[in-house]
Amino acid sequence: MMIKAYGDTLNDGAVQLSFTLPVASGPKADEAARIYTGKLGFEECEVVHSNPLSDDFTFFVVYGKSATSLDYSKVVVEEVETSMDFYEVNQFIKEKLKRKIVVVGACTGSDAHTVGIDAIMNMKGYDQHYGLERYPEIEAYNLGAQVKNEDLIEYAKKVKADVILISQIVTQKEVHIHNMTNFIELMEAEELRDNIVVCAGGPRVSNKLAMEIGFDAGFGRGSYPEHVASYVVEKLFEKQRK
Amino acid sequence: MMIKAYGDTLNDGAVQLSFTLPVASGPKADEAARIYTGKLGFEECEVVHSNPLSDDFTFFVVYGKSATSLDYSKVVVEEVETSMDFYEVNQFIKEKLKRKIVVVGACTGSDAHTVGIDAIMNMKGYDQHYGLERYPEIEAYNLGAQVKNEDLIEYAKKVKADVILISQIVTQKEVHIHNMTNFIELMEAEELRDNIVVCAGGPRVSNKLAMEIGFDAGFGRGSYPEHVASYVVEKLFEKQRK
Amino acid sequence: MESKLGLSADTIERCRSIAKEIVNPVQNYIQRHTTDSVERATLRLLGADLINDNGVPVPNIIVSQLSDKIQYGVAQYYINGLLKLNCEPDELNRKIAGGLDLTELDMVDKKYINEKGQELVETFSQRVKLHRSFRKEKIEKASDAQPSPLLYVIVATGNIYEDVKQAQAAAEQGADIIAVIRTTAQSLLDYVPYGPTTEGFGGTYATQENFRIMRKALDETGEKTGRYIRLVNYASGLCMPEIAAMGALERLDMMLNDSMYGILFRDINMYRTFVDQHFSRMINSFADIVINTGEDNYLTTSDAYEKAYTVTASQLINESFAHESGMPEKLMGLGHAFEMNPNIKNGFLFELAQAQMAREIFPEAPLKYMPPTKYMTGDIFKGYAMNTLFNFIAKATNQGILLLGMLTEAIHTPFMQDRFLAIANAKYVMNNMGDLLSDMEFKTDGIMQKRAQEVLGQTESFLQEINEKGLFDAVERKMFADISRPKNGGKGLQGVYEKAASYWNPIEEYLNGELGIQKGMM
Amino acid sequence: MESKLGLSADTIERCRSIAKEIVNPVQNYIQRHTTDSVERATLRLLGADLINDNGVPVPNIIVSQLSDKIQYGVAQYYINGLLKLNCEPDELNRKIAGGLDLTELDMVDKKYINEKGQELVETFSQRVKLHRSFRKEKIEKASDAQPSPLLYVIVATGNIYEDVKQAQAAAEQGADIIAVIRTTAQSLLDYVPYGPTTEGFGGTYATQENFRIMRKALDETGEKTGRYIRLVNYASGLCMPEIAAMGALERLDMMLNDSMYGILFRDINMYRTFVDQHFSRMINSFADIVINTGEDNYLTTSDAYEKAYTVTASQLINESFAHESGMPEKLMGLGHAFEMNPNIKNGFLFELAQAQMAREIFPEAPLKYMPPTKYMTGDIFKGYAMNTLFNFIAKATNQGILLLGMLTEAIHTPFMQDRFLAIANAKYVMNNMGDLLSDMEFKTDGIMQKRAQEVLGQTESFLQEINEKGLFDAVERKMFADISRPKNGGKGLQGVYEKAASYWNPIEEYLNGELGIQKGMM
Ligand code: B12
Ligand code: B12
Ligand SMILES: Cc1ncc(COP(=O)(O)O)c(C=O)c1O
Ligand SMILES: Cc1ncc(COP(=O)(O)O)c(C=O)c1O
Repeated sequence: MMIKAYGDTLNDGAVQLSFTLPVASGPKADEAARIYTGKLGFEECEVVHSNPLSDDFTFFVVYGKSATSLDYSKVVVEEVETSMDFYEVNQFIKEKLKRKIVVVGACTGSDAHTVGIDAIMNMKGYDQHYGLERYPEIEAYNLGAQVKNEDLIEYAKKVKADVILISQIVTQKEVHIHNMTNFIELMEAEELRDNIVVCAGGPRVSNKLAMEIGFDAGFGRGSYPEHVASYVVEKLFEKQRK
Repeated sequence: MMIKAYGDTLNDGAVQLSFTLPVASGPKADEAARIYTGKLGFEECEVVHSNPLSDDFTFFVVYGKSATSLDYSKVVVEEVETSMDFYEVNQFIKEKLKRKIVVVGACTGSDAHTVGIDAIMNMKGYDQHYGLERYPEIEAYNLGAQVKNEDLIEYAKKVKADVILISQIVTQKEVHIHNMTNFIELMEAEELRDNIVVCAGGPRVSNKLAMEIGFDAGFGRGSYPEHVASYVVEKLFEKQRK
Repeated sequence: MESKLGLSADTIERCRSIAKEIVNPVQNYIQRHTTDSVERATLRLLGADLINDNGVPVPNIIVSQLSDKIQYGVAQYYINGLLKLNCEPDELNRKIAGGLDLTELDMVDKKYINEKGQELVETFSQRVKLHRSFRKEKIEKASDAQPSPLLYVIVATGNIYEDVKQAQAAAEQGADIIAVIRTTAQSLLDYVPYGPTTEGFGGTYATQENFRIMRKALDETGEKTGRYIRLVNYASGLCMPEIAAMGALERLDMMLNDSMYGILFRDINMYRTFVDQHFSRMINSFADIVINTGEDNYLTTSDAYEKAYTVTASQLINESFAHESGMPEKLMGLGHAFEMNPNIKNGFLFELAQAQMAREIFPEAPLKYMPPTKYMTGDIFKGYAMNTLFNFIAKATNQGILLLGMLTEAIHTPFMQDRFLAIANAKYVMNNMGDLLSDMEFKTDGIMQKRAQEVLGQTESFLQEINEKGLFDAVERKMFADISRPKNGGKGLQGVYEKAASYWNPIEEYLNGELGIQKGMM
Repeated sequence: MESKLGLSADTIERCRSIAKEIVNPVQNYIQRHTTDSVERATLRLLGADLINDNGVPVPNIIVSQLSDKIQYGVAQYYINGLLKLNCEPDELNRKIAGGLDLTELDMVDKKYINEKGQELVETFSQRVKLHRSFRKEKIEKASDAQPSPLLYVIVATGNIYEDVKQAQAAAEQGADIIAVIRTTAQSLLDYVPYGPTTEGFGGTYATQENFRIMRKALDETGEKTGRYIRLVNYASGLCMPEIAAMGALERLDMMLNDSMYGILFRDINMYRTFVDQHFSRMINSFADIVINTGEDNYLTTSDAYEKAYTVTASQLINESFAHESGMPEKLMGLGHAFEMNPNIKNGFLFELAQAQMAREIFPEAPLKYMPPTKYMTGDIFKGYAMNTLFNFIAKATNQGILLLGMLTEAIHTPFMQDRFLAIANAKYVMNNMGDLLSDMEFKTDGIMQKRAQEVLGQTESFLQEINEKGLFDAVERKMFADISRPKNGGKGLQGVYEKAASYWNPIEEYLNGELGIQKGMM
């Protein structure tokens, strides 16, 4: 099934864009914005608004139509399975894993954002979803933010973690990728990677990205504790059976 | 001088997009939006927001970076010359054309938007800029809206117009282009095209578009009466000297 | 209820009675006249429909056949056809479309025509009453899910099938009302196009089939979401009564229907419009259809701050005309708009005062509040902020019908996501500041109180001036929207007829009775 | 001025005096201690600067050389160096960077050190006084062009030269205040980086050279636009006094400087932070630099509706600490924020009540009002609408410093156009509804009045509880922002020293005198 963007007629390909060009405002700048949008591959480009930002920069709002289409049937997402709720997860651990599991989480590196990892781990939970600390079958340790990868791994060894959860919120200059990669390298160096389920999360962390870096799974915006919980218990069960 | 869009670092190529795809909301739709934006030629595409519009449609906000660049020095706009103000125009007519000039204007076809042509022609003017009716050296006739091209030309002949001004506001299904083309064809059929200066205006009418269709000039959003006035008197003067 | 704005109840009362005085002589004219469109509407309500091979609708064919007899009312000739050919409307319609000339049939006795007329009126009346009770029930059931103001969005793709997708999506997102905008210039067509249509400019043709398609689609989404989705179309134009008739038959819920819009903004002849609006409003009244008046148009054409009083004056005139058509206040969706220049210092205060004033003068009317359009630009972000303040005022002053502003107003007819963003904005704002006004008071003699009082004063003088000149002359003399319309100019005058003494119209009679309309002197 | 919210002046007075009681014992501790950073700041104000080949700043080198002598105050050793080597600071700095060890120099007579100290203090004082009068003059001249609230935006590219472009553009668009956000985790560095920098994450290093570069750029744009553009940076962190010192020397106009932010949100040791904040605020007070406190952080970490009182309590504590540093109210940019969940019914009313309450409790302080951040999402349009209501409240309640919300808050540090859109939004709203609040009154015992009274009541109980436990214990016991910080935990405790009886610090002495700070018992 081929799809295009939709404004008000199927396959019209209508897209709204806005951007700044490093040129002084005026008719020439407007024309440049139109041509630029054309070069981006759009047709019928209309510069509907332009505004100087300074003597050297101009902001544009443009609408254009693109002939580009995409075969939707070929799009694959490896969705993280997130089937169980709080009760089911605990039930699953009791029945299938038959022992409490240990989860260690932290927001690592220089990243100081605790709210995300707290949303997943804290007792009180987030948006009416209990955090992992409240799960009777989970022993959860939340180390907070700005935790060094080394310290996190050290701690995980100490408490014999089954699962490590990492939160990465700041992404400027791809700092999250560096940080996550470094973590996986350390885990491998310590030969822990295969024994521990590792997940990453954060608003710009997709499952895809996390897996590419070497995590078992990644959790983006809108994740709830039971999402990661149900994923990790299934994963642990799978490992156990091997 | 090669330019790219600018977010916060020169040549980062950062662009904001929003669009709708005809697919149900969910991780697969998000991934499709990301791939689609990639196909549009963007890199580092981030789907920062998605929202279902109905069971079959989803809205996205995406940021991406494009490597596309544009040679700004090669951008040409034929800017309409708009050098004189109210007083200068009248002076110019008195001194150079040496007779009052006759201007007829209308919003043509099924288009019922009078505000634009009124802004240019009405006595009281627009945004503190006097309209053509107030120019002592101009005899201005504003026929209002929904005027047929035939009727407009008839009227222009009757009052011996030097200039015809056309306003086109509605552009859906390119109705303005049809309308403007039809006008030029009629003018040519009547062999009037060379004798009369014809200008078009409207928020989606650029000088470029108008000239392509066969007008002398086009005036877009933000035009003022003196813009078109100073253009036409110069043009008339040029013709007169030939 | 005490006026928060310190408006004088006496002044309001005086304004209202001047408006009535203005309307009286016009009403007198209206009652003595009929029009092509009134007759075609009557035919449609009796069962006339279909087009011929040239696309001419049967009601138009009949009216042109009877051109010299229109003064007697065309209904009797149509009914005579049914009797003479002993058939039902469907068959007669086909015959007329095929070439049958009604004037060639001998007339049966008036008694039989009368009888058959009553039967057809009964069919019409039953159908509309069923619609009324259906709608009432649905609305009552959904009343909690659809608090005031109702959220109103437009669809305008030009293609009824695309419109359906867009409308259903909007309804699911939370729109309560869907208006299918008409193709540009349909108001100037002296007939109603036929069948489903897929090609319009800036809107979709109003046809009975399109009404049906959209009605069905919205009923579906209504069921799905547990709400009742209102459907709106445009009556205004040369076919005002006919489109009202179609709306009544297909259960539309609102109709754009202004007593003067066609005159001022579409250059339709004033006599034609006055007569047409009256009959179309009688139909709307009977069908429980909320009208939407077009005061917003004054403000897109003239300056909204300077000419605020023209809106209030027009609302009072519209109200007065509507009363004459037997319309209760709850059906009067009187229009006004948030159209002041966004750069005016304290513009928000003036808009708030204006909206609150409308609310106080028309406490029972479900005011239709229109968004910023004229000062919207390609800066969609700025536009979104303006719409935020607009939604704020709508909720603060408890408007009934909130026509949502589109961030792309200055660019194109709405894309699907534009409507979504508009609805999201309105919901956010209205939930967030819902109880603000009941938690605040207007300062005595403050900026807002003074402004409202000033506008009300201007309204009174303006109405007085109109009354002195008479409405016909006032329109001719540019008193509305700076536009002059000569009495005998504009489109459609040739379609106006003085009724003969024996003029007969069973629909009109029935509606007059049902609506308790007093006939004045003839 | 009467309270629009019906707040009791007695309750406010009681809260204020509890805050003072809370601060007293801490202040006592502060006066008996110095820190690495206080000493380094002192050195900088006397002329120490530069880095060695390993990038270690001269002030840090000196402090580590003198580690066992810090209790006596390091200033004397630096001055001794100047005297012994008979050179000016520049030269001494180079020598220290080159390896000179100050501890190896014999000490000259204290009398000469004192004298030279007075000379250097005089140089510092002259420089800062020049800045003060320059700024004062520019601000007075531009006062009409820069009405309240001042518009505050951030730049955060990580590269000082890109920051300059962005800052100048913003200033031309109408921003009054530019904050250069610091690179992430700079607050945890126990030294201040040196020179111009082009590589930061989520912000740009605070260095003295970067301060100079931006100061110059903003002065240029200020000249061009006939306004005075304020420059802001962040003092908070392990180098709080040093950065304040750099700000005083380079004519920054505002400094992020909270009495507890570092403790709670950066896990810096509490003793360290309390001592540091005091000295840094003395510098700010003398340099006429407005501080920005960080109450907004409570609301991004905890729920803004539930924990509103923690903001008010923290403001009172910040105020009390600031008074101890000789700071006049007009320099107290106390923080608060619009951070409630946008889905709360009547959230707007609660935010309005909260903002108005802050205004009434601190009538002279130029309150710093922070925009929605936590509930901002990738829906930039929704975000823009939220910012519209935020700007509305800021103007309605006459906030002093308006930190503008960015529509891309949830996505990236601001792009150039994001700032433009934010400024345009603020200007539109503030012009459009400017006089609203003076035109309305809060309903007695309405939602807003009750809410404000409730929050004030909670604030009093909360302060009482803190006072009972003592501030040190209260922090340890999670009373702020649900975060527990052990007294001896966190970063930087090793850099805190009890002053010897003979402790000598010519800058501190001078500032105590200038600011009229009373020394309590030691
Ligand atoms: C609150 C906040 C802060 C607070 C943090 C308080 C705290 N205790 O956490 C304070 C004020 C301290 C702060 C500081 C800074 N911040 Co900040 N901050 C935010 C803000 C406003 C909200 C973040 C938040 O709490 N979201 C709510 C939570 C629930 O969502 P979440 O984190 O996405 O988590 C969810 C999912 O992602 C997922 N998830 C997250 N982690 C994990 C982990 C696992 C294992 C799983 C399964 C799931 C998961 O589940 C959660 C629930 O659904 C955002 C802007 C925004 N609106 O997003 C900026 C933002 C994240 N901050 C930003 C920046 C730059 C900073 C600073 C670096 C600025 C500076 N230079 O000083 C500093 C320094 C911080 C540092 N060293 O890291 C930028 C990041 C830009 C970028 N993309 O790189 C943002 C986007 C703002 C901006 N536009 O500039 N910030
Ligand atoms: C006011 C208005 C109306 C009023 C018109 C009242 C009147 N007396 O003119 C009413 C309510 C009647 C109306 C009706 C319709 N409108 Co209308 N309307 C607008 C609105 C809100 C403002 C237009 C305006 O007055 N702008 C102010 C003037 C000063 O600007 P301007 O026209 O651009 O003129 C300037 C320049 O363009 C230039 N210029 C213009 N003409 C000329 C000529 C010359 C010679 C020169 C030199 C310069 C020049 O100079 C002017 C001054 O700078 C716009 C939305 C918007 N904000 O732009 C929609 C808009 C133009 N309308 C639209 C539509 C679709 C309609 C309808 C067709 C809807 C319908 N189906 O019923 C109808 C029918 C109209 C018809 N048959 O043409 C669409 C057009 C979409 C498109 N791109 O095709 C718009 C964009 C709204 C939308 N988003 O859907 N409309
Ligand atoms: C009352 C009324 N009728 C009709 C219309 C538009 O219909 P048309 O463009 O078909 O005349 C409007 C538009 O604003 C209106 O206000
Ligand atoms: C008072 C205060 N200081 C400092 C900061 C941030 O600085 P850093 O991230 O470098 O600690 C903030 C941020 O919110 C703050 O409120």
